[in-house]
Amino acid sequence: MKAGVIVFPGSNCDADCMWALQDILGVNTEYIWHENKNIKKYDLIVIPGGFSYGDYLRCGAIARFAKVMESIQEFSSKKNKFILGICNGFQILLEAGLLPGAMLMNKTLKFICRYVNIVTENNMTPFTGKMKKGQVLRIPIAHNEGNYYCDETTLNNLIKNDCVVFRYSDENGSVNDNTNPNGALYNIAGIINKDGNILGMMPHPERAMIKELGSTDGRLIFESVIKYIKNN
Amino acid sequence: MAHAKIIVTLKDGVLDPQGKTVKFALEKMGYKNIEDVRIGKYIEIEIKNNNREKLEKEIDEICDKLLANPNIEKYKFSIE
Amino acid sequence: MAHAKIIVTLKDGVLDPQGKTVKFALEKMGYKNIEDVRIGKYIEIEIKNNNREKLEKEIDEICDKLLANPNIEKYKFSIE
Amino acid sequence: MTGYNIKITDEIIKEHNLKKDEYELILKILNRTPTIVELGIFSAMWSEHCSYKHSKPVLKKLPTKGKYILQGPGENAGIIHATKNLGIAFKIESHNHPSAVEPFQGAATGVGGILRDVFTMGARPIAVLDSLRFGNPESKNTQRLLPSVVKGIAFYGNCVGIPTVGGETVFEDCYETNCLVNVMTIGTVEKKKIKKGIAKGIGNPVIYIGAATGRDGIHGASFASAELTAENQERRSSVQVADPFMEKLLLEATLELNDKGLIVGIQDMGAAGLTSSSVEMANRGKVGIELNIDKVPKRETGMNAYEVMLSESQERMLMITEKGKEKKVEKVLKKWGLHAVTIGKVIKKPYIIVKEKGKVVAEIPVAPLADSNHKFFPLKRQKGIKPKYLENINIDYNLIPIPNNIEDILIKLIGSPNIACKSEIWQQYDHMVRTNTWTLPGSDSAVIKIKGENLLIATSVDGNGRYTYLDPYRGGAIAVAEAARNVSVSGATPVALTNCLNFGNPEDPEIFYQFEKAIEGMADAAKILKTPVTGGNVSFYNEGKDGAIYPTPIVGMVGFIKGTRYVKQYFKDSEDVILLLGQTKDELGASEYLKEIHGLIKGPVPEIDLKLESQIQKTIRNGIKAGIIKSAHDISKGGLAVALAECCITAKLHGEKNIGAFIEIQSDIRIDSLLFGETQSRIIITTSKKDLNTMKKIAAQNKVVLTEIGKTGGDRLIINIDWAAKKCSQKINIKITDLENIWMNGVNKYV
Ligand SMILES: Nc1ncnc2c1ncn2[C@@H]1O[C@H](COP(=O)(O)OP(=O)(O)O)[C@@H](O)[C@H]1O
Ligand SMILES: [Mg+2]
Repeated sequence: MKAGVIVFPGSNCDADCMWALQDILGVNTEYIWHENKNIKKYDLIVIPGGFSYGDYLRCGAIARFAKVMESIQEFSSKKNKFILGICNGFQILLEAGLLPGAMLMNKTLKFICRYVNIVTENNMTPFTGKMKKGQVLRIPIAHNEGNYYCDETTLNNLIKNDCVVFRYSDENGSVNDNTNPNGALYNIAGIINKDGNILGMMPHPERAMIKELGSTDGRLIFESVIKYIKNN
Repeated sequence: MAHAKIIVTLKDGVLDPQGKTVKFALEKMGYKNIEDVRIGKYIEIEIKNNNREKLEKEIDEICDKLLANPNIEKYKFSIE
Repeated sequence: MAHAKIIVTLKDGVLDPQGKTVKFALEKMGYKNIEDVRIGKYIEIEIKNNNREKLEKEIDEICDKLLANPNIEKYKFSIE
Repeated sequence: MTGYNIKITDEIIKEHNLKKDEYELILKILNRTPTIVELGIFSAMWSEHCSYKHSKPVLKKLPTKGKYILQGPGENAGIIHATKNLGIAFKIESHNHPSAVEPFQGAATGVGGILRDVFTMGARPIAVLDSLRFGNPESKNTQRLLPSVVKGIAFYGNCVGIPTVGGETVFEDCYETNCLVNVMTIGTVEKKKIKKGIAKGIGNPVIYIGAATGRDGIHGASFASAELTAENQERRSSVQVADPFMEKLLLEATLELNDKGLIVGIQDMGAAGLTSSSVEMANRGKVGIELNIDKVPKRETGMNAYEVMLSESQERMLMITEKGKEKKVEKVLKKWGLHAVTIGKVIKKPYIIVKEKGKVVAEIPVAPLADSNHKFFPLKRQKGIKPKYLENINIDYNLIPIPNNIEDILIKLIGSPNIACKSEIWQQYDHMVRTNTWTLPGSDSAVIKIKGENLLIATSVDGNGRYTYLDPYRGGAIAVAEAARNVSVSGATPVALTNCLNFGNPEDPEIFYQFEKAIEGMADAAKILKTPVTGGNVSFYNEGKDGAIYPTPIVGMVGFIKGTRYVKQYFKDSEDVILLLGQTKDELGASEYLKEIHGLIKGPVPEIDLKLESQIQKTIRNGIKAGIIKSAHDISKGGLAVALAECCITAKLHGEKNIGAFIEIQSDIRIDSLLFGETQSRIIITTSKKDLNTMKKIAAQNKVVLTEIGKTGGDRLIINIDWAAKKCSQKINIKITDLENIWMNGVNKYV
């Protein structure tokens, strides 16, 4: 399999995603420059975190017009092609309409960088196959605008279609206002599209790859999708 | 040369964490009569264009595509 | 009930990284006729007050103290 | 030569912060009246900020040589040998005055400036640390400054994607109107790719990259060298606004230019912008530079040469490439959405020549502008006078009653501003990006992995203004010792330091005394601890409405760990042995205890025996290397009791379980000295029982005292004191969750 990590001007978790995939998990991975439209050869594309275009105007608003995003639409409609948007990557997916909803500023109005717990709501996706339903992962967040918002109909659809994959929880998996770091609707930390091949999440799995960094739970997400790709 | 003045605001019903915090701050400062605060963006574009109608269309497009996120925001503009 | 509509913009000469980046983005999207983009804030305050004069003073004070950063920003407002 | 028909009057000379004798030097150098542009250039280059005219003679006392030093002071950042191929570049800088005026932008641009100092060397920044000083956290001014400074640092560092991995935050009334914002950056560089700020190769083009020039911060350098009074707050020109996205592009473009071998010399346009970057590069290369103002990208209309030369617009770099390679440079920049503009060339005549609309508006020999050894350079040779206040500065112990409520005191101290948790600050900083932060903020030093190398680095910034105020020499020495100690307790060997010297007005002989003595203390400590100085920054004129700040030298220390043996400050497991390395003396002076409990700012500052310090640090490193130490925390603010409490309650922020402790100590010194005194060179460590004897041996080999004082476990901190002299005992017995709550809320609520 082959993975790609998109680099926008202002991406800054690109090297971390490369490290996670290539150095830690041994996946053949390349950087994809934002002007590159030729992305057919990849099986998995990661849109990394950071501040594409400084996050000026709105997070992800400008990046979605990059050339590479024109091919992303088509890419995502192909069978067995997967997209993982992390943090700014998630915001870009929302702006591009590949996932529903939008991000508001954290309810604290502050950037928050710390470990959080997220509970796996749906373990039947290609990205969560190695987890159990209800399994709690410890993965850090680092964002200013991670307060997920969508209208009621959209939320109901997300829930009905099992598209809410991760929710902010405590270490036992219980979800409430106290376990919500940023005010996200329904404690949403990550959602997937109906086809199950585009996952957007605010927490950074690439930062939870070795025990020295505090957790190895991030591996499960990468390993799940890698395994899925290899088996299909 | 034309000037477009654009106001982008959150749609009604969308929570405005910034507005809420400003309201709270104002109350703490002693302004007890504040009912609501909403925060949006104000954008000024200087643009070369002679055809007024085309210009309106263009600004509308720019707002729709880039300046506002239709999921959460609405906009209005005037051109001078 | 009164509505104050406040526009906060950067003072002339102050760098506007956001505006600059949006201009760059618009050019890349094919809008070649954009001369300048400046981004500011738009704030709406709903406030209880009957005395118009007092209200003006109050809003002015709020802008000066909280909403605008006098080091780099200026503001104007209207009340409805 | 045009002068915009501006006559150089006494008034104008004064406005440029030039003294009369300095103006006379200008006349001697030029042999004529300067133009206004020239006057501006002299004013900027000879400002304290650029010239170090007051500090240079004193700074010579600092040791700068050692086996690790690859690049000492004089460049934009120092560099040390890390591995065969890799160097570590690092530097600290202040942005105090801009932050006091406009906290968000001031702090943000401070981060930007120090990042550029590091990547200008060809290094990729890998970590940022911040050292902050504010007034009382409850004061209105602190509430205005603190949250915005933190947001500004976060805004910039997070966006560029460099983790802010550590720092310190201290509150003292003297910083009320003159806060301190010092920021340090560390970067890695392949030794063969190191670049310098030097102009070389006659005829080579001088290229401008980055943001266009506006009227921001004109006179910034001379402004930073003037005291902050209400009056001159008005004088400031428009504030510099930070553009971290531009910085990120500039960073990537610069490193790519370097990888492609397109850089002959490069320097960021920091204080005094285009003036200092061109003059300093020319001076290092013993050449001249000719600049064409018309070519400089400008953001505002009608800007003249004077404004362009003195603007301090951010996110700009000046570089020299080889003639003929301009197109290649342009291509790299274009990829990043930037432009390269040739604005001048390197010339043989060692002059800075500025042309505007075909006319020469400035022509000045470079050496007297930038070379402090030049006979016309306005170096100040001063002597300090011992300040009056130091004559009567020590406490009379007899006036301080021996307390009998030690538990209340501990609770008060653990929640006091200088000791309470700062997580609400550092959690606004992305401290994890780049996935190398092995020890997060909240331990004595940050430990950072250097990927691809068998190397960890540990780093900490430290300084104690109160100590330095009460005893400038010891304060300086302890700043170095503590920074080194914080690095050692992680398992790293401290190898070099950078310093940021924040003082009041140096023209005041009493302030100058503080400066001289503090440097002497730092110099002695740096020599004995073998941590030479690779560079730094001097920030004078830190005076608010109530006079000068405490003299506040800040030390940024970098240390190495070969391999992967490192520890954190909090207790790891239950049933471990708790040991005290070093010995407590009867020292109460200068402590947080005196300030918080008795409202006293009094000496004497704790003694520092640098030889002993060195032995203690060696002992802890040897123990960690041997793999038998499970946690190590130095004793600093708040003394032994506070340090023990911190060992119990800081695990949780690192994702581990907090663990209580049971301590029993017999002593005959005052109980408050014992528990809250700040005797130096002490470390709390834990080992498992089976390793106790090995640890004792290591301590004995290094001839330092090691005392078993208790064991870990439970959910309470229990300290029993058996006070032999008075035949009585006292007890602390408190739930660690209670301690944790108080500690968590002391400062975080203000951020
Ligand atoms: N402004 C800040 N930025 C980042 N980290 C900070 C800041 N202030 C405090 N910290 C973190 O809090 C912890 C405690 O700081 P401090 O009490 O100064 O430690 P020490 O006494 O060991 O020097 C350190 O790990 C430090 O990195
Ligand atoms: Mg310490």
